[in-house]
Amino acid sequence: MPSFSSLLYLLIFLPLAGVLINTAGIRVFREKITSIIACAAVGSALLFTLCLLPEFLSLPQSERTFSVILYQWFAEGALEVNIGLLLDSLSLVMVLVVLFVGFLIHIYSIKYMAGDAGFNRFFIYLNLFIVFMLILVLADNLILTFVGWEGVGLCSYLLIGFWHEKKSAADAGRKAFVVNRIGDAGFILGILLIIITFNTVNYAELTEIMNAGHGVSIFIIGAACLLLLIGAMGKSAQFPLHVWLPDAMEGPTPVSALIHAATMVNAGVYLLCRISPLLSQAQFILPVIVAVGLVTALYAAISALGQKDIKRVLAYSTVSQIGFMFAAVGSGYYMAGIFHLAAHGIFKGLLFLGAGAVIHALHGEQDINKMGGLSGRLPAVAKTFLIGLMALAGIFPLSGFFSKDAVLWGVFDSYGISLWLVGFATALLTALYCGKLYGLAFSGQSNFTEKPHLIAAAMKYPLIVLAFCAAVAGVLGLPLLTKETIFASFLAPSFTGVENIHAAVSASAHMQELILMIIAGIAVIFVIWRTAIAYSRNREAVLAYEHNYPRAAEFLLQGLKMDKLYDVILVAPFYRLTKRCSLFIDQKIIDGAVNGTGKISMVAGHFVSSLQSGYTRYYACSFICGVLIFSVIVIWLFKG
Amino acid sequence: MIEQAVFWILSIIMVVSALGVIMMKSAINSVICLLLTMLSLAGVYVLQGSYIVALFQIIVYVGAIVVLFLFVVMLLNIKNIRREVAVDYRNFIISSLAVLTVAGVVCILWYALRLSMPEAGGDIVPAAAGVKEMALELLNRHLLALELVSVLLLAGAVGALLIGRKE
Amino acid sequence: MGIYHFLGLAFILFAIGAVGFFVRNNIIVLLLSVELMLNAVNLVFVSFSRYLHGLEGQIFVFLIMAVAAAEVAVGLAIVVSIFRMFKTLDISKMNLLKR
Amino acid sequence: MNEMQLIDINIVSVGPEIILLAAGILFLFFKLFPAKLSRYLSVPAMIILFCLFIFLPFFRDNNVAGFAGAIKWDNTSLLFYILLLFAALLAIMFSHGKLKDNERAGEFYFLLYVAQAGMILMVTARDLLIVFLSMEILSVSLYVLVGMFRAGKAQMEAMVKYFLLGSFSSAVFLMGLALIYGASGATHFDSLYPATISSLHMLALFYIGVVMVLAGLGFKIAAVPFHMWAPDAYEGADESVAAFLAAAPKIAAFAVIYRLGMIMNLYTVETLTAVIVVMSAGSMVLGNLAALKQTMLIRMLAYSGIAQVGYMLIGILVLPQSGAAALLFYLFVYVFMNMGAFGIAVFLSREKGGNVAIDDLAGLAKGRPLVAFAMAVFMISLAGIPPTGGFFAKFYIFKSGIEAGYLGVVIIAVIATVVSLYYYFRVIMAMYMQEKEEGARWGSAGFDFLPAVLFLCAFALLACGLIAPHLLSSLMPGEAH
Repeated sequence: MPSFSSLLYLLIFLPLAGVLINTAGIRVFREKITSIIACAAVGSALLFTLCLLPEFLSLPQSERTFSVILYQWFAEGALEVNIGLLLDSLSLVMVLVVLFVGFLIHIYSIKYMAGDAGFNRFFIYLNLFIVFMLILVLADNLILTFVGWEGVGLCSYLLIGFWHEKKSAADAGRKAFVVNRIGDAGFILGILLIIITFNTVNYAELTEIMNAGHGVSIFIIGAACLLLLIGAMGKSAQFPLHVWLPDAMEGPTPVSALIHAATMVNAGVYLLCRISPLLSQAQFILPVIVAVGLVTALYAAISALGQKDIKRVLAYSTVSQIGFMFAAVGSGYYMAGIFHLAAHGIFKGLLFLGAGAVIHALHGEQDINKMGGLSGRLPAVAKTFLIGLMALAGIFPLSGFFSKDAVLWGVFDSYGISLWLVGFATALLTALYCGKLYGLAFSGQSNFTEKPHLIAAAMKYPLIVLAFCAAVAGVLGLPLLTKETIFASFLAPSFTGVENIHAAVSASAHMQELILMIIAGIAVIFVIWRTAIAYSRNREAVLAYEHNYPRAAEFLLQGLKMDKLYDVILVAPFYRLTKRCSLFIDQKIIDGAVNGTGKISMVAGHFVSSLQSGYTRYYACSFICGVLIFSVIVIWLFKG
Repeated sequence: MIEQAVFWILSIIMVVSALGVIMMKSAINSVICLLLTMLSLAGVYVLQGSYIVALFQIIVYVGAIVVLFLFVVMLLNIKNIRREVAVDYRNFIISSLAVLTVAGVVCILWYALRLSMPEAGGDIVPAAAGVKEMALELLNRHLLALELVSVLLLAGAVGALLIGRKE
Repeated sequence: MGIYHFLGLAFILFAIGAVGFFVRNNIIVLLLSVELMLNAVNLVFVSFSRYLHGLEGQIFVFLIMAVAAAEVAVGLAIVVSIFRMFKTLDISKMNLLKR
Repeated sequence: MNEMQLIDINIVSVGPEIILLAAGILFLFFKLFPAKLSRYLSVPAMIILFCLFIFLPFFRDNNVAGFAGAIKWDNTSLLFYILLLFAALLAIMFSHGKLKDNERAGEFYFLLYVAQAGMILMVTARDLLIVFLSMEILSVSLYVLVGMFRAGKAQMEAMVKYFLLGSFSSAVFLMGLALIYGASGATHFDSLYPATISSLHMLALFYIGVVMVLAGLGFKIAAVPFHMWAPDAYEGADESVAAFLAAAPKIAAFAVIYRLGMIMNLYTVETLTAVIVVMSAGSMVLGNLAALKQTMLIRMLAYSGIAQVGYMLIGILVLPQSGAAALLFYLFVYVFMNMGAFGIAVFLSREKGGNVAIDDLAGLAKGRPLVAFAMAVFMISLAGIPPTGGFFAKFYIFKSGIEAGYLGVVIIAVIATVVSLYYYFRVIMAMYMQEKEEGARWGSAGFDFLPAVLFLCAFALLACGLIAPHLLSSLMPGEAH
C-alpha cells in the first residue's frame, strides 16, 4: 500500500496547481472552466486528506506525526530552517477545517460570484489563500509559518478590497493592513528572540528543548510568548487590535465566510497552540491570554448587539468567539480551544454563507432592520441559519453547546467562578444577539417589498451540509463529563506534556461542571427564545424605541408591556453601551490610535520630505552638518 | 625673519582676495580675485620650497583654469545677475547656519591638529625637490594615477562637448 | 614658520570656499568656491609633504590640479547650457525638483 | 637614483578597464557609420560586458596585483566586480529602447563604459588616491549621463545640482585624504593600520580625515545626511540612467567602505562605528519616513534606496564577523530588486511618457500580468518578506547585527521595515486593486525585450530566496586580513 504520508506535499501542490492553471488562463477561461478547476483543486486536496486519515488513525497514538522535509532552506551554524511539513493531529484538524469549509465555500462562490467581472481573479485569490493557509498550518517551523501568515494576510487584503471601486473597501483594506503590521512586528521580534535564545525555530526541536533542562530564564521565554501573542492578537482580531475585522466585511461574503470567520482569523489560536510547550514554561503569560480573550469576548458581544448590518453582527460575533478560544488557551485547555475553533469554523461559515444568501436574495440589502419575515420566503436559508444561530448561542445538542461549555469549564477550572461569570455573561449576550438577529431578519412581518431572488442549488447545498455538520459535530465532544472526549484524545499527542498542568479532575468537579452546564444551557435557551419572540412580535416598537432612545418620555409610552423590565434594565443601557462600544471605543480611541500612528508617521514623513526644499544650498548644508556632527562624535569619543 | 614677513603679507593678500571671490557682486571681479588668490598661493609654495608646485600652480590654475572662467564669463556676458546675495529669510537662516557649521568644522580640524601635534610643529625647511626625482616618482610609482588623470580628462572633454553643444 | 601656520592658512581658505558655497547663488561663483576649497587641499598636501619630507604630497597636487581642470571643463559646459535654457545663473531659481 | 627600481606594472590587473576604455572610444566613432547601424549598438555593448566575465576564472584565487600594490584583485573584489557587471548589463538593457534611434548612443555607451571602468578601479584599488581618481572618473561621466538626454529644465536642474554637490563632496573627500596623508604619511590601505598611525600621535587628525572620506563615500551611496541629492538627480535623469545611478555607484562605494571598514574595525571599535551607526539609523528612519509621502514612483524608489543603504551599513558595522557575507548578499539582491523596480519605471515611462506616478501603475495587473508580477516581487523583496531574496538579505544583516551586539540598530531597522511595508504595498495595491481609467491602454502583449528582462530579474530574486544559504556560503570572502 502506498504511503500517503510521503506525498504530503501534494496537499499544498494541488491548490497551487489550481492557482497556476487559472492564472495561465485568466483571460481565456470561461467562468465554468475556472470554477471547475478551482473547486477540483481544493476538492482533490480534501479527498487526499481523507485518504490520509485512515493511515493516520492506524498509527499508535504516540506516533501520529507525519513530517516531511522538502528542502533545506538555509542552515547557519546550529540554526537550520527547512521547508518542511508537519502533520500531527493538531494540524490535521486545522487542515480538515480549512479544506472542508474551503471546499464548500468554493462551490458556493460559483453562483454567488457569477457574472462578476473579476470572477477568474476571485477564484485565483481564493485558491491562493488555501495554499498559504495550508502552508501556515502544515509548516514545521516558525519561519515557514510566517510565510503562510503573510501570504494569507496578502490574500485577505486583496479580497477585502476586491470590489475596489467602493472607497470604503479600499479604506478597509488599508486599515486591516496597518493593524496587522503591528501584530507582524511582534511576530518577527518574537521569532528573532527565539532564534537568539534557542537557535532553532523548529516546533519539534523547541518542544524537545523545553522538555529537557534548558536553563533559559522564564522571563525570556515569557517575552517571546508575549511577542508572539501580539502577532496572534493582530491576526485573530483580539482587543484592541480587532478594529480591522468588522471593516473587512466590505469584501465579498464568501470571503468573509472563508477568511474572516472560518480559517485565517483562527491562525492566532493555532499559533498559540503550536507554541504551547513555551507557554507551559512561562505560565505567567496565561492570565494575560485569558484576560485578552475574555475582554474581547465580552466587548465584542456587546458591540454585536448594537449592529444593524447583518455581516457586522456576525463579524463582531466572530471576534467574540475567538476571544473564547483565547480564553481556553489561556486556561491551559488547548483542546477545548481547538474544538471550539473547529465547531466555530463550521457554524460561522454557515452563518456567513446564509447571510450571503440573504443579501443576494434581497438585492444587496444588508440592514437587518429592513429585513423580516424571510423564513417564509427563503425557507432553506432560514432553517439552516437558525441551526447556525443555535449552534452559536450554544443550544443543547448542537456543536456550539459542547465546545463553549468546554471553554467555560476550562475557565472555571483554572481561574474560578468570577471569570466564569464573565464568560457566562458573554454567552448570554451571544444568545441575546442571536435571538435578535433571527427575530428581526427571519420571523415576523416582511418589510421587503421586492421579490427576492431564488437561491441556486449550488448555494443551497453547502448550507445544508454545513448545517448538518454544525448540528452533529457535537458528537466529538462526547462523552460529556470527562476531559477525555473523543476530540481531546485525538488531539492529545500534539499536547503531550503540556496539558497536565491541571491535575485529574475529581468526581465532585464533574458535578460542578454538570451544574454549570445545565445553568448555562437553560439560561441560554431562555434568553434566545425570549429575544427572538420579542423582536419578531414587537418589531416596530423595538425598532422605534431603539430609534428614539434619547427621548425618555416617548420611550416610556412606547415601552413594551411584556418586556418592559427587560427593556429598562437591559436594552436601554445595553443599547447605549453597545453604541458607545462600537462608536466611541472603536472609532475614537482605537481608530484614533491606529490612524494616529499612521498620521504621526505621515506627518513625520511630511516634515522629512519638506526638508527636501529643492535648494542646492540646503542639500550642501545637510552635508556639511553631517561632517561636523560626525567629526564632533569622533573627537569626543577619541578624547574618551 | 624676512620669510615670516613675506608669509604674513602673502596670507593676508590670500585671505582678502579669497573673501573677495565670494563677496564680489560681479562674477568677473570674483574671477580676478581668484586669480590673485592663486598667485599668492603660488608665493606660499615658493616660501615652502616647493618650486615645482608653484610653477604648476601658475601654469595650470592661472594659465588655464582662471582663463577658462574668464572666457566663459565674458562669453555669457551676464549683466542682469546682480545682488544675488541671499535676502530671503529662510535662505538667510540656512546660510548663517551653514557658515556657523563651516566654522565649527574648521575649529574641530584645528582642535584635532593641536591634539595630534602637541609640540609647536617642526619648522618646514625649504628643501628643493628636483624635477628629476619628482618625474621619476610620478612616472614610476604613480603611473596608474597619471593614466587615470588622462582618462578623466578624456571623459571630461567628451562630456563638456556633449553638454555644451547647442541643440 | 611651523606647519601650523600653513595648515591654519589652508583651513581658513577651505572655510572661505565652503562659506562661499552657501552664501552665493551664482553658479559660476559656486564653482569658484569649489576651486578655493581644492586649493586649500593642495596647500595641506604640500605642507604635509614638506613636514614629512616626502614627495608624494606634491605629486598629489599635480593630479588634483588635473582633476580640477576636468571638473571645471564639465562645470563650465554645464554653466553655458544652463544659461541657454534658464536665461539665468541663479541656483535658487532652480528648484523644480523637490519633495 | 641610477639603480631606481621600476615597479611591476602587471598590465593584466587593469585588463577589464583597458577593454572598457578601448571599446568606449570605439563607440565614439560610431557616428561615422550610417545611422541604421547605430540602432544595433546595444548588442555589441552587451557582448563586450559579457566578455568581461572571462576575467573571473583568471583572477579567482590568484590575488593578482599590479602597479606596486595599488591594484589588487582578491575574491571579494571579484564579487563586487560581478555585481558591477550585472548592474551595467541591466542598465544597457533598460536604455535599449531609449537609444534605439538616438544619435548620441555612441557617447552614451562611452560614458557608461568609462563610469564602469572607474567603478571597477574603485573596487580593486588599494590606494586612497586611486580611489579618489577613479571616483572622479565615475562622477564626471555620471554628471554628463544625468543631463545627457536634455529633455527639459528638470533634467538640467538635476544635472547642475548633482554636479555642484558632487564637486563639493569631492572637495571634502579630498580634504579628508589630505588629513589621512598627513597623519599617516601614506595613502595606501596597507599603511593605514594602527601601529603606523598611533606611533605618530596623529590619531585625532586621522579620524577626522576618515570621517571626511566617509562623507564623500556616503555621498556616493546616498546615506543620510549626505543623501539629499539623490531623489532630485534620479527624478531628473532618464529612468535607465537613474537605474544605473541608484545601484552601481553604491556598489563601488560600498566596496571602498568595506575595505576601510576591514581596516578600521581591527583596532578601533567605538569611534568610527558610532559614525556608521548614526548614518545607518538616520538613513533607515529618514528614508522610510520620506518615502511614505511620495507620489512619484522614482522619488519613492530613491528614498527606499536611501533606506536600503541604512540596512546595508549594519553589515559594515560587523565586518570582521559574518557582516561581510551578509553585506555582499544584500548588495547582490539589491542590484536585482532595485534596478528591477527602476526597470518598471522605464517600462511605464515608455508606455506613458514623462514621469511616472505611483497611481499610473493602476490596472497593470490586468493589462500586463507578468510585468505586474515582476514588480510585485521587487516590492515584496524590497520590503523583506519571506520567499524572496530580500528577506534573506535583511535576515542575515539583522542576525549578524544582533550577534555583534548592535541590538538597538537592529530594533530600529525592524521598526523601519514595518513602516516601509506601507509604501511598498501601496504599489502592489495600486497594481492589483485599482482600475485604470478608461481610454488608457497598455502596449501590445506580444514578446517584448524589457518585460522579459524584468521577469528574469524577478525570477532571480525568487531563486535567491530559495538558494540563499548556498549563495551566501559561496559569497564568504576567502581571504583573511
